[in-house]
Amino acid sequence: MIKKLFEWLLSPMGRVAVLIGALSVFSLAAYGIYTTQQPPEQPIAFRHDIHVNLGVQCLYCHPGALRGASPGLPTQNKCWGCHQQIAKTNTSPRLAVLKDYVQNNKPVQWVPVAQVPDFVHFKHRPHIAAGLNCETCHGDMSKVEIAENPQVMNMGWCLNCHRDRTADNVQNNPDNDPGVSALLHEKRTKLTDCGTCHY
Amino acid sequence: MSESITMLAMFEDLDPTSEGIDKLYELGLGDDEMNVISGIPIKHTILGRPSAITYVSRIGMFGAILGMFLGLFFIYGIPYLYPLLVGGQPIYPVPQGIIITFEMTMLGLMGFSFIGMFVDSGFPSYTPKEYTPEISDGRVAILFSCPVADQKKFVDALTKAGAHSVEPAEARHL
Amino acid sequence: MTSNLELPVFTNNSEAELGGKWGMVVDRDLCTGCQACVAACSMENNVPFVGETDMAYGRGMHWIRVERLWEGLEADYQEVKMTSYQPLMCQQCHNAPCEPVCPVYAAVHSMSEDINLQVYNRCVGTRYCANNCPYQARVFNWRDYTDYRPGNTADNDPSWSVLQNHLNPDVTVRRRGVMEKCTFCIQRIHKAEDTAKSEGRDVRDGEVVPACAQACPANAITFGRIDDPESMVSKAAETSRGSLLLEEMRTQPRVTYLAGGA
Amino acid sequence: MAAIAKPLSRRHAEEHEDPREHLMHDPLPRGKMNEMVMEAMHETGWKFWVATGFLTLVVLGALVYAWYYLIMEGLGVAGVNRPVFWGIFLVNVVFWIGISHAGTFISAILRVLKVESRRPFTRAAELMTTFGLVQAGFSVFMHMGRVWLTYWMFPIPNERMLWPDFHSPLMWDLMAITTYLLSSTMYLFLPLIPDLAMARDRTEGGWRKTFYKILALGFRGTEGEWKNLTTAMNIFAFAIIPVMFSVHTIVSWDFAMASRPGWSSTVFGPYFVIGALHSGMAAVAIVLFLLRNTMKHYKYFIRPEHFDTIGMLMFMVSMAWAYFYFNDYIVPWYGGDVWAKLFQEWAEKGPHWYLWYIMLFCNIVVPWSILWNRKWRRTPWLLAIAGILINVGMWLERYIIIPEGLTINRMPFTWRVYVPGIEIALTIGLFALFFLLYMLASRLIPLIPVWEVQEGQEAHLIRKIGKAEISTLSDME
Repeated sequence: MIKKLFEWLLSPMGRVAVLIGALSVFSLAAYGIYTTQQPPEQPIAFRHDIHVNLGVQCLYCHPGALRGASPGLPTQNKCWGCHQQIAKTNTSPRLAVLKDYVQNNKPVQWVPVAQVPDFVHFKHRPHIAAGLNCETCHGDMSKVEIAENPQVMNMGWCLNCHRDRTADNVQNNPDNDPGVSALLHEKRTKLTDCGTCHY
Repeated sequence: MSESITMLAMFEDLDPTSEGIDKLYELGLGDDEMNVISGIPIKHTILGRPSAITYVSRIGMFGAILGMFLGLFFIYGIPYLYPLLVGGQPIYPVPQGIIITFEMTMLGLMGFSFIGMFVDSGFPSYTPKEYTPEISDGRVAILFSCPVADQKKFVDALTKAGAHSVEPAEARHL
Repeated sequence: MTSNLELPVFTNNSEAELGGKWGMVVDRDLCTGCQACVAACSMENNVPFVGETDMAYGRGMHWIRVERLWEGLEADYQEVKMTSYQPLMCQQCHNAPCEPVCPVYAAVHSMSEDINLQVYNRCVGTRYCANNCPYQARVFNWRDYTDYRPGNTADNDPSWSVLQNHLNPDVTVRRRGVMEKCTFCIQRIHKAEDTAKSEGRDVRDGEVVPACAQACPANAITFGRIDDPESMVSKAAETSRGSLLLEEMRTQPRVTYLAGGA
Repeated sequence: MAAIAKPLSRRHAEEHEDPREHLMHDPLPRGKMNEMVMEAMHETGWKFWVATGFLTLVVLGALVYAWYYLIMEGLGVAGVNRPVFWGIFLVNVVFWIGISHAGTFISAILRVLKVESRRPFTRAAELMTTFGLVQAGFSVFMHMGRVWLTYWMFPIPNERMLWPDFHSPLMWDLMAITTYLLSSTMYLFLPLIPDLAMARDRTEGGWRKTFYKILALGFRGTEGEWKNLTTAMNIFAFAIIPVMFSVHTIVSWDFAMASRPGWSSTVFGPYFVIGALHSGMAAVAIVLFLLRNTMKHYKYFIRPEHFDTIGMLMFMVSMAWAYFYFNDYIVPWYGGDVWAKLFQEWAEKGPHWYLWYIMLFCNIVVPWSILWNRKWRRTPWLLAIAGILINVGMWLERYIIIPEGLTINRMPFTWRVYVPGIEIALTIGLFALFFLLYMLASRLIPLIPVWEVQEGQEAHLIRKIGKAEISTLSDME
């Protein structure tokens, strides 16, 4: 039985079958990985590139980043604050969706894109305070249509940055100042501490 | 160079085997042209043959050194990659290092001896070989190659030494 | 790899013994055994309710427990003079026995706060740390107690489903097979430090109050910086009534117990 | 006074045994022995299949399903509890690692010391090592809270930049058990190759032929192949002995490194090693008894003399165990540390005091009263009973150390007695799995190393000197 199967597998038909089987498994896996890497569908197809290129600041819509842990996602009222003064709002079919939300007073159920697991207590405020720009982690949103996450936000990625920015080297401490060294050391202790993010 | 043939001489016991080997030497065969196949390990001095060369112990030693370095990396390299502190312990501990290095050295030694046995013997090989199942039933066989012209001379000499049978060996699937 | 990376050093000399960052003082004479700290801690830290069956078997998961100690037990309770209470939580040892035994660095020392950490998401549940803790301060998630959906609670009580709304978002919700313990309310420490840093100052004494200290009606628990000799906690710890639990084990705990009047 | 030597009594001469009682002096042609071993492997009665079926059911129910239930529900279904965080799971780990030690002891130490009577049962003992370690591994994984994350304990580069912590005794344990499992499996395989070649030569087609053909690796038995094989086996025999000692020492360090009363003891290392040998030797006696009575022709290979050897080893190990136990007992007793004393009192007078006395009875009284007698040592069933009792005693010894020892600690408020839950089912399942694996292996591989037996028989010659037949051991090896 098994021997027959083995002999059949060695025949040309069998080889083709094996090839097809391997290819289908591989393509299924590739498709599976591909789907997980796609940005999620949003209730409104919000164009980040248009808004950023028009000069809207990130912090205008995501002000929480400056003050606390979560940057927040804008409500429909925030959108409406500008869009009610724009003539195109009444004509564009894309914006009809927004109008619908506002008129029916429905909350927009945005889907968060850049997320960390719930055992990671990430706070935006200290990162902004340390002088990081939004695009350092979230990519250049002026080139992105629907919001997507350019990074695989895993622990190694976080730690690499924390360690690079606190390393006592020429880049961080050009004058080899002992005071700066001490400060960097203290910062590194804090930034590579497990308890800074996990509790 | 004349054409040669591979012969398999079967013996019942060790005494005639060693005698047969002597005859083969007398007929001018070199050490490399014959081999003894047996069901139990036979000390080379019993048959008056040179000791077989083995690289297993050398490969094993290489593995032991490799394992030792792996162990040293585990205990002293990993904390350098990402130092984390645990209560009351130095970051590069010595006693734990001894334990881990010992275990990895032993694993390397034994793992490589095992692999070395495979490599040195050419295992696994499923190609046809000169063999007969009687060997695993306790017979001792001498495998030798001789010129086709002298075949008769060799057969006679070995039969006289006490060979059970001397026949041309055919390579067969084991 | 970052070049010129300086390795942290674990100092274990007498100088460091006096050090430490955060500390606690528990006055056993003031404690009335009311268990308010236990309730407050459970609420603050998402400590799950294990249900009657498991509680009866001794699997209550409180991070702080109030031990009631009897004096005069030997003569059939005839000699009992008074019962004293001893609220016991993780002692945040400097020289913690629980830490080095963890194979995956789930129990590590926080060098910046000088307390013990339990990284829940790293824990694989070998429970060695709990065996090695001389204070028995660690608790284990024997089941998925925090899965409050109907039918999933320990005692299958459907009314528990409302409990999923009580969870504190600042603290990770633990699942089954994970060790956990008192953190000195590290989420509150972080919050106070963040606020202080954004205002460009140090954390004020009394700014960080853990849930147990906040809830204590008798003010038996004091918390603060022990590296600051002027803080309330340092002054309280320096009185002659102070003692450390199992001091002979040289774990260098950060909790001082006060007892014995005078 | 005239010094006249007393003449030897007649009785003494009669006691002198017939050398042919020994397997080494009772040779059969190799072909005959091959046939006997192959026949024992092939001829399977209905009883075997009934037993296999029953054991399979037990494994599926008590091990596979129970473990699935344990993983899905969490450890709450087990009896482990604060403060007894480790229960029967760890008892089983230590017990099975102990069982596994006998295989290495017999096949490596006795090989190095050239004890000839080891020859027919080295394979049976080595197989016990490998399967025992499989059971131990299962027990470790069962006891973990999140067994699906076990790979975090392996040193693999990962995106978290986190590595395992080699400060932890559990990591030493992981390295040691991995090393031991791998090396003992290799050591089981090396002497098996010539026997697999023999099985290949004696099988005519079918899946068995393919199976043996693949496993025999194309071994013929040329001079080079034998040289490589014996060199590798020599390296293994010497190298695996320190590994064996280190493994159980490290297992004992899991306990001895913890600062708990009753655990923190420097004698734990040798004490655990000797305890392992105690239960392992006893298990070899049981397995040899079962093989001798269930496998066809094995009465030829496994003889009273082998039970005699095992019995003597058991006796010796039992004495050593008693010595180490006494040592472990008297030091804290004399030292008078309050917690250590409490632990001892807990074992002797606590709610489970009877376990302590059963342990002493099984581990000391039983072997000492049975094994001193040569005739009794040579009675297989008696030795098997002693083996079972010793294993019960050794299992209880670990039970007293782990759950009983964890019951009490330095915080009296938390003391709580341990009540096992699903662990009991899992333990039954593990024992069933061990026997199932062993039974299946007995149908697949020759359990008697025939070539080693033949080698030994060829090395032993009998000649007659005067009125007695004297055996000589040549230096063929």
